[in-house]
Amino acid sequence: MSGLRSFVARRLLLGALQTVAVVLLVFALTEALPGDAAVALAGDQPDPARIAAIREAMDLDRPAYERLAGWATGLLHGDLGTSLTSGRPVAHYIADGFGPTLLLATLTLALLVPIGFGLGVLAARHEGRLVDRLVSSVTLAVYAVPEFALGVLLVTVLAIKLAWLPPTALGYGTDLLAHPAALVLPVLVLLSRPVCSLSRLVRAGMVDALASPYAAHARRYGVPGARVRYTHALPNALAPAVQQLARTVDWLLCGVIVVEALFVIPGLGTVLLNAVAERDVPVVQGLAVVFGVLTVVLNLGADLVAHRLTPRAGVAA
Amino acid sequence: MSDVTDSVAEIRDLRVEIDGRAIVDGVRLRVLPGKVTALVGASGSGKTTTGLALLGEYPPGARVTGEVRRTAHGTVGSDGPVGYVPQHPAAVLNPARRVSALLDDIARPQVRHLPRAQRRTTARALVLRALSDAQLPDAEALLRRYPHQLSGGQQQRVVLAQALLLGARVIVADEPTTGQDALTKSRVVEQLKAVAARGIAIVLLSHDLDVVRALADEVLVMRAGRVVESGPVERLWTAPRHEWTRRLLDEQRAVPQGGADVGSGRPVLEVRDLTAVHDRRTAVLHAPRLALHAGECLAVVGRSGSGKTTLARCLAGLHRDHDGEILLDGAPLPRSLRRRGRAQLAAVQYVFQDARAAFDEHRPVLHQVARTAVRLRGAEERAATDEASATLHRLGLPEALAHRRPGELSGGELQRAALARALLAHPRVLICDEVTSGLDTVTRRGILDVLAGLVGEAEDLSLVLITHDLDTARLAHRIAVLDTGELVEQGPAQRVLTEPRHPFTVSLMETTERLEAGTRT
Amino acid sequence: MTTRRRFALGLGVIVVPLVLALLGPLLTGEPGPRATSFTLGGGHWLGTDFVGRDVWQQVLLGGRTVVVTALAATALAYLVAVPVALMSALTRVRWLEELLMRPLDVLLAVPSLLLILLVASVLAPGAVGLALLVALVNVPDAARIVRAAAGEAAARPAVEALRMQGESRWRIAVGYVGRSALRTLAADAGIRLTGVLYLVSTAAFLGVGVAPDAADWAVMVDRNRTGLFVQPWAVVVPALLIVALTTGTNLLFDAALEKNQTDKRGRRP
Amino acid sequence: MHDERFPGLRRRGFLAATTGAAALALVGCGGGTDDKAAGGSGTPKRGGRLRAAFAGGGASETLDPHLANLFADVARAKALFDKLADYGADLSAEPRLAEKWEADKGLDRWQVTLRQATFHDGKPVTAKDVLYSYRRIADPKQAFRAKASLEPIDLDASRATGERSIEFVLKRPTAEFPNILAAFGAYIVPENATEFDKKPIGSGPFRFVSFTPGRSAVFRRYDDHWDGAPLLDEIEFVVANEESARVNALLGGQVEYAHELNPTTARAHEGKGQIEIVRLRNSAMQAFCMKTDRAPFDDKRVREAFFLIADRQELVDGALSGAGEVGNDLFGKGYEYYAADLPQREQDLDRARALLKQAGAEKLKVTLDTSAVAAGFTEAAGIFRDQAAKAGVTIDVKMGSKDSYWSDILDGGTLSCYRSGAMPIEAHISQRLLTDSTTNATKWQHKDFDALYQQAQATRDKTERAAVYERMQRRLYSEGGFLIWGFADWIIGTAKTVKGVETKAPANTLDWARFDKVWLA
Repeated sequence: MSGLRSFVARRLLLGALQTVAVVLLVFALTEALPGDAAVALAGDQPDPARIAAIREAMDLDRPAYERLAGWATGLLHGDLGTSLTSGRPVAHYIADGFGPTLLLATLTLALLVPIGFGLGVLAARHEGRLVDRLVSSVTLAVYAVPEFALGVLLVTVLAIKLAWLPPTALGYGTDLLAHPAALVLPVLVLLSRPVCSLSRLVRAGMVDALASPYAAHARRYGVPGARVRYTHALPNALAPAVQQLARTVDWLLCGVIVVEALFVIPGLGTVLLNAVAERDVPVVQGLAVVFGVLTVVLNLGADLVAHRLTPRAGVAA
Repeated sequence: MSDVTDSVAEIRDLRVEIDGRAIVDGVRLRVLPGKVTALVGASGSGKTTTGLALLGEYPPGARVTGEVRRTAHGTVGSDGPVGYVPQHPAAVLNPARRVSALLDDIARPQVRHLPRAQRRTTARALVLRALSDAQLPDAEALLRRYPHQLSGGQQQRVVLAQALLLGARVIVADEPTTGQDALTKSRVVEQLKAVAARGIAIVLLSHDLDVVRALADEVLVMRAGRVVESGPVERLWTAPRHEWTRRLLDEQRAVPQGGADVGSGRPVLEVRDLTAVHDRRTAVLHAPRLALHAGECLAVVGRSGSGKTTLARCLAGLHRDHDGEILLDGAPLPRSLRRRGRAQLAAVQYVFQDARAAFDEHRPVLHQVARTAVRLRGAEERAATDEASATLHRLGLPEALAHRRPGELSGGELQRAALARALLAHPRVLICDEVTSGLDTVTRRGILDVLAGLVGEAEDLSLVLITHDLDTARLAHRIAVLDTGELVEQGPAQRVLTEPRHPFTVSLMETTERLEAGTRT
Repeated sequence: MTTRRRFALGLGVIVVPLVLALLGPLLTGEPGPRATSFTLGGGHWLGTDFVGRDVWQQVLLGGRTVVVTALAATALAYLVAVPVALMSALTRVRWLEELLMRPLDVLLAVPSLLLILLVASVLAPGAVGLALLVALVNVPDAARIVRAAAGEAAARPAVEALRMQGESRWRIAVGYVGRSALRTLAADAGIRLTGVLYLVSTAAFLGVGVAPDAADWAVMVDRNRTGLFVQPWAVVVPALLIVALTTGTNLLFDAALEKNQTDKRGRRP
Repeated sequence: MHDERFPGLRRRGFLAATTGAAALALVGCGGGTDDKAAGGSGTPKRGGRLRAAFAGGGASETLDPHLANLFADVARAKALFDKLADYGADLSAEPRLAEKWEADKGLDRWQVTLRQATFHDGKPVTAKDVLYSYRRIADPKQAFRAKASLEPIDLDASRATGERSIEFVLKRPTAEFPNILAAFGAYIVPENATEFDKKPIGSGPFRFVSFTPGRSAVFRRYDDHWDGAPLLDEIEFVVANEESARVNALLGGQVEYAHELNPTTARAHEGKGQIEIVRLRNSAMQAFCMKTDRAPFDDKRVREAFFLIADRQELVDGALSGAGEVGNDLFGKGYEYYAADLPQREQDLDRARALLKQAGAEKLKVTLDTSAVAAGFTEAAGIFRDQAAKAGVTIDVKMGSKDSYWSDILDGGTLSCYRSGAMPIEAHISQRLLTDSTTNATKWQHKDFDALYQQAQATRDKTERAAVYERMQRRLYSEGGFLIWGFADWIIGTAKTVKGVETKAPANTLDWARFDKVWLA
């Protein structure tokens, strides 16, 4: 177990370094962007004197490294800084955006896992037969459809033509849970691609696992089929699926901008999009930290689960 | 009691066909409780197919005719459970689940009639009893482990425990001793005997005749899907009727003896104060001094995990993490293969245990063999191919096979090709790491003959044989014995084999002899 | 049999978009005069697009960039990922392996959303920029997958045997390890190409990619979607072509891999 | 890989207008189709809550009226606050909080009298509040948008002459002083107000209830508003940056008013009975901007050739999807002082080629800067590229970053896409076409032209002033830097129950996005 603990410690250290690298990279990229917050704020009235005044008000006339250093010092004290554009704390931005994002991610995940695994196992069980072909083809086709196209299609049919569901979550911004119907379409769109990739992965793993000697052995000794599938074969098909799941969660938390825009859900993706457009560097940086940490933690979690599932594979940092 | 009720399983006129080719044909077999029935034969003789037929399992796409009958607790008609201990027990243990997982599932139906509250504890008790019947101590802790945390022997016993828990009246054991050293083998034999003593019928599939002799009551000799001879083990050994049986037994007995002691003069290869470590920490091998003379054959003997493979890999430059020196003609060899020059590479060659894994599956064997001459001796492509072809032929691999890819060759054929590949370097020292383990008797004999020939014919070729098998060690001029990483004894083969000094060598010798003698208690 | 049928199906699905993409530009003449945007009729049998051009002509012209960009991006991603993966799989030098793989981990930890947003704003938009960006996003993942496959091959005794034979690193890396990873690579390439096509086709959202009014299926889908209710063909036709292209690609790869597998299974005695 | 893409960033509606921001829809211009959405049917009814969807600014949004930057900001500011004047239907300044204004002889001192109005907390609106608001805007340490508009006022010399009367002292004669009072963002806030997001207090028709930046703002009717209480009980502004989301929300009954729709959306739903489409004519001038101070556009023959290259109808049909009118290279079609009798310019490629030849610019190559910053930009660039090709001019379309586009094209490049919201012609000239204009994107710097402007500002008589404006416009028509090819409609969608939406007010005028006269049937 101490091996595992040192592995986790090493990975966390590495994750911290990764996050720092991400922040530096993001800072460099935002500096490389054409225009700054002042120019973005000036918009279609780029009066040079006004831009200069805004720049001074935002402290943008200080050199880049000084601003970065100042921001980093704040971060060490747990202060993510304040927005250039509004002067509000970055932490508020993130906290506000995180709620809807988390809600969507949770709901999607809650449906993704049973559907993805269920379809995968179903297809693997009927490998080569009609059900398998059907599941495989449909998931393949859906996988190829861009989200926005699917979103537009679903809204047009289910919300506008049939009026079964509200087309957007407009105006529910703060209280999405109170309007569950508004969440159906976004979650459907979010589910579409992950379900396909997950079920394909699970199918592949299950096909191998079901054909393995240990599955045959369990069957030989009279263990019922469902039990063989779910308790003996599935754990072996799980490791790649868990990695995929981690990446899906990462994506769900760090950027589902199409869905947010299409259904007017004010999550983190929207915050990021606006911050980049406004060149609101502290907000972008704050999000980079949050996203970086999330990614590191999720990957670590996935690796630990995978390690637990495939104990043979040595722990590799 | 009549014969019919007596047998717990029976096969009649079994014929299994794949794509019109019969892989088992007309096999009859009766399995009696408490008796060990052995199916003997080379690989591909149909042993495993027959054994699996008892389990009601056939290869995919097979056409099956004939009858397979299993009896549950003496009642005719209903099929009784049959246990299976495969050659590689690890393969049937689920790598992602704890040992307890399948055992619990097997026990579950047996406690179904009980009230819910008692089921769990009763099932656990059944599992524990099965484990102790399979001679697995400390069962509670064991149940929480994953298969990869168990030793090979423990894995085998866990699989056996599964069969016992199932209440199997017949257990099919497929090559349970292949690739094991003498001590392990004898333990497996004891174990199976104990199982048989419980009144369970055992069907032993093996090409290891020592083990068959030690265990079996009845023996069926198979060849190309047919049973060529059957009968009680004693009769078969003393008076084999079929020519094939005789050949099998002869291969087993005739062990070529190495030539006279040639170890004199300056050693070709010398090891000084070698300490090898794994993971930069754990020392796994310590060899203060070991020398190999020109034309000499040295056998390094030890059980699995004794460090003999590490020693070989150090010599070959495949294991870098070691201290001490390895001298070739008095000059130190670089530790890493990368640092060794062409001449040094050519001088020390290594043949791998798993020949299939050591070949590139995408290219023809001949081409791969020839590369050695091209790379290490700068030979022309053309000349190299000719030489490779000749060498392969000399080692008994026909031209036609040489042009195929590794996937289309058998294990024995590939091992010959691997030897040829190493020989094309014109090495001074050839290290053979367990090259015969995992091969059936006939094939193994062939390889050993090739090795014996090498020792004889090439004056300046020295051989290092890494083996757990004293049979193979008999080929050598000198024997070094390794136990848990320590070099415990070395000396002329004759002397070590006849009057071993170290207690470990003694016990190794004794078990081997006991197995060979087929002593039965 | 079913494999062959799937092959045929894949071929059938992919052939329409592929032929249109590759031969389309040869089949069309000079652009005619513009009509009002999003109208049907008037000699435009698929109607007009968002700036009043003939949709059919745009469809004929618009495949090449999508296909070429997607292929180039996939190739580019592997061009970087494969050498890095092979080197790190074969090197015994720990720090070199770290040096090769860690930067990719960092890239992996940058949320791709952020990366795309920022790089899209920094890079001049254009097919080259798009291919580069899409390749960049794909490199870490591709490298990891190839690394895993190559690592497995590199751990086999065959590599040591090749070393014993004095083979050059190059030959071991490419001739053996690379070759062994090929199957995984092919399987990955099928999925990746779908992903890349998807990325390329949705990159129009970002304003990266080809010029905003370029004849390009992906751009067409995005730019014409405002007219979905008035003139659906301008969206539906290119969208279907893209879906057909990706689905067909995957069916083909699936079938090819399956064939490969059965071949192998059949050969083993 | 998961994919994260987002619908283009063409979501934020910057007020296309620069400072002034209101435009008069030309009375009588625009088809009769507009009228049916107007408040005609039925008697106004009180009550109800209207939800209006706008593109917004995300979490950085604020209710500080002086920071208003986006259409959504202005709509909210307009509901909570009042200006002294605002642009009426004829684009002249219409009194709001100011009851009347009067200039002295020299046109550089103006007396303004406030009407009796109260803030939401019941305090009266006084001269002090006005001076505080204007001084806050003009604060040199801040960068409020309206600062440039208020520049002519000498705020240090201006003073309150009574509770509700102010004397404004100007730095120079300004005949169009009321335009300043109507300037974009020149809202009156209570004296010493600095914090607007918690509980802002204004004198507008609605009072604050709640505000979540980037999501929604809820305001309630202010019964004591000087212009009469609104008919609605409550108004909620919600933010949806994607046009399709606004349309869908409207169709799905989630909002009753959707601001800024695409022409194609309008065409899809116009007359279908599900929703009402309101087109605000002449709202956004569409142009190409030529830099007159550098090659090739420093030659007025080249500029004229470009005027003649443009097929304006094709641009309107293609880039605006037909939702607009062709332009005649002059700003402010239909506004006060517009030179309407100049002949409509048509495409004339032969003459254009001849002019280019004269100018020695035959195989001309120009880079056209564009960006997805405004609807129709990239489309217009592509269409114009094709048109220019017919006259032998090669145009290379260059996509720029949308976030810094306006700043990039102010001084850089030679040819760019340009647009402007409605504003008085005088404001257009003073901000863009004078030597010291802050956003002179065509680099139109001519002393004689500046002098004409000064003359107009010093002319008290309206007819005489109009004559001066016409002279200026003639000059611009023949050799100016703006190729103004069209005026886009501003499109709004409403639910069928929404009545009283003004259909003739171009975007940025008083009656645009004005909800105090709107009611729900």
